Amino acid sequence: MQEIMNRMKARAIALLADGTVSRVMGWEKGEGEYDWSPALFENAEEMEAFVYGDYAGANLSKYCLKLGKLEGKTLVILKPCDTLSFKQLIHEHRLEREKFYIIGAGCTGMKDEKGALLKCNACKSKEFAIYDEIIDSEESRKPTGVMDRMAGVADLEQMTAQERYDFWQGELSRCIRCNACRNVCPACTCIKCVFDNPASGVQSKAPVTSFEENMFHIIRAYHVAGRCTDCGECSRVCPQNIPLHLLNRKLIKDMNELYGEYQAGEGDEERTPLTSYTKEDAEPGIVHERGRA
Amino acid sequence: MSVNNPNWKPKIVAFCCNWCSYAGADLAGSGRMNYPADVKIIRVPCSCRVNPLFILRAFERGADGVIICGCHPGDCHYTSGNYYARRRLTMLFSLLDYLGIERDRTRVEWVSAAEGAKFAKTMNEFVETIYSLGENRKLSDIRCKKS
Amino acid sequence: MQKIGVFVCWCGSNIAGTVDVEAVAEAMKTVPGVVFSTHYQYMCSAAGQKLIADAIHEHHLDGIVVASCSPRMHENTFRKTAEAAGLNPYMVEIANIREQCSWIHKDKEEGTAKAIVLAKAAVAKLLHNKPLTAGTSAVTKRCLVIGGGIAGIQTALDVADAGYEVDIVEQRPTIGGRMAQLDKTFPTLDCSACILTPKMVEAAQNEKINIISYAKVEKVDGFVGNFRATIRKKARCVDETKCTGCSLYMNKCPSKKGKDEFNMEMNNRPAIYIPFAQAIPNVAVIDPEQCVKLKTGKCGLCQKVCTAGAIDYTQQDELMEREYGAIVVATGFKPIDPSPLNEYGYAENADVITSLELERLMNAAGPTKGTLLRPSDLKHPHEIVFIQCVGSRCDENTKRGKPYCSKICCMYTAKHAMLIRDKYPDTKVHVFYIDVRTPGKNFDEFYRRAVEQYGVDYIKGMVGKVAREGDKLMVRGSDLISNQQVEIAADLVVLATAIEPDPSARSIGTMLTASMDTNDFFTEAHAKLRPVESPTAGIFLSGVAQGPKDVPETVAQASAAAAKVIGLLAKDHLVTNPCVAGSDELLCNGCSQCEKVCPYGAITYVDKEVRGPGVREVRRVAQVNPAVCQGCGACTVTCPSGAMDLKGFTNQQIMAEVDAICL
Amino acid sequence: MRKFAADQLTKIISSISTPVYAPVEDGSMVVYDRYEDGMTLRLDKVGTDKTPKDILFPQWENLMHFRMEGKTIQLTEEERAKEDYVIFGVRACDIQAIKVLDRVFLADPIDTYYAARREHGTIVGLACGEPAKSCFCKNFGVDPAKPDADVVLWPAGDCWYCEAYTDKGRALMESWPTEAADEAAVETIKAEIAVKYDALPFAKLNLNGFDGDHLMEKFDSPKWKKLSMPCLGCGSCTFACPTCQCYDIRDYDTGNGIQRYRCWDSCMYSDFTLMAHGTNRPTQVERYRQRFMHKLVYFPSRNDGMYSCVGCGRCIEKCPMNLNIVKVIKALGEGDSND
Amino acid sequence: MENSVKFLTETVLRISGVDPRKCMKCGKCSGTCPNYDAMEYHPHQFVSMVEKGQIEKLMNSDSIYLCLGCMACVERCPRNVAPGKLVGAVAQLKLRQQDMNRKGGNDVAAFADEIVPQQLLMAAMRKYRK
Repeated sequence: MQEIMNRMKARAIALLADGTVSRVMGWEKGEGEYDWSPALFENAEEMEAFVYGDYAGANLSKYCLKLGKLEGKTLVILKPCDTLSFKQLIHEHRLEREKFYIIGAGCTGMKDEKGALLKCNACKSKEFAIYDEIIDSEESRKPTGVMDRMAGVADLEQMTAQERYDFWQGELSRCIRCNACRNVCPACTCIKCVFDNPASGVQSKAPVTSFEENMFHIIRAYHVAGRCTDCGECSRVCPQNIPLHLLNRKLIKDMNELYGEYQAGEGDEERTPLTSYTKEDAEPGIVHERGRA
Repeated sequence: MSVNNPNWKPKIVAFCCNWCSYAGADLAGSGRMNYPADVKIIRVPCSCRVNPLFILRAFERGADGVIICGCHPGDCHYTSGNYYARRRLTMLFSLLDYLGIERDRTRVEWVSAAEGAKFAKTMNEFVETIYSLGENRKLSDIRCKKS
Repeated sequence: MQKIGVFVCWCGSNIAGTVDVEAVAEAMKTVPGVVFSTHYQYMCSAAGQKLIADAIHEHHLDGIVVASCSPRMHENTFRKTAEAAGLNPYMVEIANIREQCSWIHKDKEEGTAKAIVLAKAAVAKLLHNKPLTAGTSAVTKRCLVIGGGIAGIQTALDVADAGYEVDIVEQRPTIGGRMAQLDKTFPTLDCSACILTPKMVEAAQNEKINIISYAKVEKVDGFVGNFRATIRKKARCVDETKCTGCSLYMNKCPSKKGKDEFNMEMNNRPAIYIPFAQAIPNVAVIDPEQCVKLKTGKCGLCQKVCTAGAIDYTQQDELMEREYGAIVVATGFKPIDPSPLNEYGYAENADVITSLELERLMNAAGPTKGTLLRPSDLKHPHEIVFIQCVGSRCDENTKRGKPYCSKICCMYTAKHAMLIRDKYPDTKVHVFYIDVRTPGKNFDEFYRRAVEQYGVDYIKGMVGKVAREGDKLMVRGSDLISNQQVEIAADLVVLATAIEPDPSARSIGTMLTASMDTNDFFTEAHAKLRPVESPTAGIFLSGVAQGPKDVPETVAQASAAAAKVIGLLAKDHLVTNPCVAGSDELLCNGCSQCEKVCPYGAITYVDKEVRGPGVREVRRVAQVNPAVCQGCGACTVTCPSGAMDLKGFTNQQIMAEVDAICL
Repeated sequence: MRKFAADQLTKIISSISTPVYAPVEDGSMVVYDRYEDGMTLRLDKVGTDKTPKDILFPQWENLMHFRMEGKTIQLTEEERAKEDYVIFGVRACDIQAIKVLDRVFLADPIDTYYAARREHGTIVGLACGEPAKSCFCKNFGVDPAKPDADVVLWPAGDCWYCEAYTDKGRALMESWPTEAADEAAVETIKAEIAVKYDALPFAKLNLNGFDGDHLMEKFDSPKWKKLSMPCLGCGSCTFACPTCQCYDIRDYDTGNGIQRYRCWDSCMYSDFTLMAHGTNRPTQVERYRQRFMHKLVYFPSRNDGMYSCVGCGRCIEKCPMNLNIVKVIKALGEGDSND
Repeated sequence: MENSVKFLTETVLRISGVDPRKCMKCGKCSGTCPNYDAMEYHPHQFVSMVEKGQIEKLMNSDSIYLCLGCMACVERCPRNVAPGKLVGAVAQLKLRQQDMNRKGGNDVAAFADEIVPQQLLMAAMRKYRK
């Protein structure tokens, strides 16, 4: 990774120097060993602080929404899974491709203080969905994190409805509505979220009742359904350790099973499973029939 | 499934598309086909107009069951509305079920303008199901309960 | 707070029998917003309507709720009442307390309670109603017909006959389409050219009809009544205004390798050619792929012989922009290529031909001048096998062809068999069939004639293999009726290949946002009741573009489409339904999700500068064309930010109803 | 000074007749919740995931209710807290945070909802035996070895030393089975704690210049832009913070009336203090600056130098993008005093 | 039970994975069959007889051994019905009922080499076990 970082740094400095890009979106170190933060660098001098490596877990795609409004091109470092988020934003016309220079960054699985990131335990792909150039290594092309991505969902599906209810009430009751999951989510890009909009009829700022706890997460999962790339940032950032990815993965699993394999951000099709249909689709009753046999 | 209050009557919201199911409900009425008064119908232009927010809103406000009726797949007045509705509602129902909320509180039924009898039968069945499930406690907002 | 009036109708005893209308009217008086509430025997009667009008004036009502029968019955009545009394007609809501209450309940207490809830829900909704005004848009009184086959020609003639201008855009150098290639037509055995060419001439001579041949529609935007199309007229390298169609160049042109498309590529043609003698326009065209002059710069022989001076090698494609009020899709069909179905050996054996190729072989203007000769050795075939349903009626998972029945093959095969038996009585004709489908006037009689009068051998079964043995084609198939396998040594095998939409259809469908089925046939607005309209307003369907059909059906549909077009063009203005979607530009993300689910292509995106506190940026936002939107609401649910809402059925209105019902 | 054996602890807590709120396990988190038998007490956890603020100033609380009956409206005010309770095991930094909250809510006009809760609560403080490496309370004048509480506990392995400092505290301790203890032993513990805290990574953080005199200099610093760049605008830091006290008042339409409640707000949110004309902190740069300027400059300049950061280190733990007040202090201040 | 029409039919359908209702009775399979004349029941008859539940008739006919297993009918069937698989399934059912000490899947490997197509091998095994 050190070698990847050095090449990346050299390349970024060169691109800044020749005017191809006006700034570089990457990471810098924090106070300790693990607490890296996303950072913006505008010249070679600032680039001294640039780092890339095991603690560059944050998905920089969402920052691109703001960066895309700036003058000139931005160089952004994207890991394979991050490129899916970026590409999905292109699909949704939220980003203009020509405003970015993308370095696809080889990734050997990201970590934090507690070890490998949850999203990296079930790594989706080492392929870059979109890039201008790739800086990786043989090591980074090898598969990492081979856990079954849907195992957690399948476990919950096996439970009785009451068990699932108890599980989710236990988890969601911890929610403090800090909005970290929403604000970090590259699919949650609404100019104004329905939960912040008094006219939406569902505005709320605190999980006052269990209904509001549920509501926020149901609507959030539903709103990103078909657009969520399963980047796992929601669970990573939750200060209350709520396994939010299990909601998104459930919808992904369902859509894959009912409407065919689909990975948001992959390929060139802008339609998502929820903005397309076939005449032979399953009836909603399939949900009611499950487990009844 | 116990119903604590013997006087409890369920509240059931039926979203009906204007072109098929609402007309089907009218036909049930013209044919004097009985179904319980617990069912109240809201007219929408198409089943694809039914936002999951409306369904959640109904539960929030204490509805015990929500049923969405639309044209049969392929018969949509707007050609494709019910196809989108079918996917959206399947996903919503699945998510609610995943959260442990009784899946039988929600239902989708395709009822054409000619199927008055089917409309009445569907409503009778649905009301019966809701009676057996009892009051909706898992997905209502306690603040909305009339004290 | 608005001032709302509630009017409870007895409907004689229909409502009053099971609903205590007085109690309902009384209860509604306590509802916030309601300033007047009453009941009357028949609200829809003149006296009832007067009661409403008077109350509107007297109490200065902003909106009214009529608790009565289904809105499907009298919503319009009460809207007109309200409008006449000076209210906006969309400030009226109906509580359906008859069909959905009094008629289905027996218990009066129960019925009354429910009626109150329904009326409260209507009031709750009405409190969020906004006055709506139906918009109008002007209609451009010109029609575009895409495709110049019999469907397009017929539509154009009918529309022109009503006095409207029509442009026919045809991709080939001449109009006429598939029908021009046919020899005879079933079941009357009319000569196809004899009945088609007069229509072509009529179209050419009609001053309201403008034929734009050798052209394609490149772009269409706009909406019903106001389409704008960009048409690319390909360079013919021949000046249409000068060419006399003399054909003097024919023998001079050194290039002879062009495939004669009109004759199903069974013979060659020069680089400069007129597709067939009766072509309209009867103007030559130079095939740029074959022309020596265009490829090498040296030649120019045709220019030398052209006395009219019509040849112009420098001609460029021409782009023209035209405005239309209506567009008719008449893009027609082509037979599928049967090569992948290798058991028939179409690719290997020249004597395995398609039915359309047979049409050309039997036609006097065809490659054999109308004598039936088989392609390999130009000998007269004595034993001919016809195979039905080639590539039709296949399971989609087999990739062996189309899932649908191509509809016309049974009849034209009977026609071919009959014509061959009639002209060459020494020829044996066998037809392998699965079913013989003859639902049409005089169709079954025609088929029976082929069997009974002309002795065509119909074998119920399918062919498993066609293999060449010497100069024969060994056809092995099953005869299900006699339960045996048969083998026939044939001289010629004719495949009734499935027909599929013309390859241009898909891109045209996308351009028009007209929906298509999985087979690329255009879908109709309603399968039974609106069969010649696309769900996209202002787009009409004519001919096989919508689904397989024969000539009379095509002509019938073409005229039906014309009637619809005339109905549209006859209007000076279109009144639009005000209950349409609208996007709140300040909330819109421009994510294009709504556009994906809109069945009408009513949504477009524009870049707009947004200014607000601390914000000044250009955003991509959705705009709904109210003239195109039909108000289904699919977009409103897809929109994650809630920017898209549906007038008349807004989120707030529906949620207010939900609230009222659940309390 | 009194003491009791370590195994007496849960018995003592259970014996308290009023509700006791204590740090307990909730899944993988440690939060202040009403203690009941069977719960896992986590007095060892420094920097609990949620703070005692949850008890005194809960995330949401009802203020009043408007009830609609036909066309009449009836107003009912929510009752103030009237039940005594104990918050058990509160660290020095969190107690300092309560003092910050007091400055806000008990100053005129007094917040009667908060005041009632404050009045009915007895706080049992807990000296910090083992600091976390994100702790930096001493920089803000907090002594982790001597929480300013009604009762204070010192951990000493096999026993707990305890001392009541107020009447409330003495009343609470009255029934505890304690025995007299040696003051000197506690002094030793305090000294050990002091040594540990002086060795922490952020112990030498320099707060010079964070005062009213340097307000504009800090406010106008060009560094805010870069510092705030990674900020998501979520509320993790504010909700984990023991001193953040901003709230919003909202109405919930119950269908038959309005439930008016207040809930925590966050200055990181784009709709924080949103007004009809919009907001005067239009981008995250201003919002981010506001939070730290408030804690380090505005608050002390109005409150006799009292910072509204207590150095608990929770924002360091919770920020998804690893931003925190230490980075701000280092960037805008003079860094570590020994630099 | 073991020989009920329902059991036999369901077993054949399960083994073969074929849905005979998809058949449009075009006779393509029988037109294709290279060993048609030798067979008492022809491929298309297998489809309709299985649909009608006449499994026993088929089991007792030599036709099940005469199928070459060339799968031409499966390849050519326009409706994706796969009559050849039905023949195979009936034959397999017959073998099961005879309770012969059939060779298991593991034994097949011994017969297989790279030249002999799998289908032929299976068909041959079926035939010579008669």
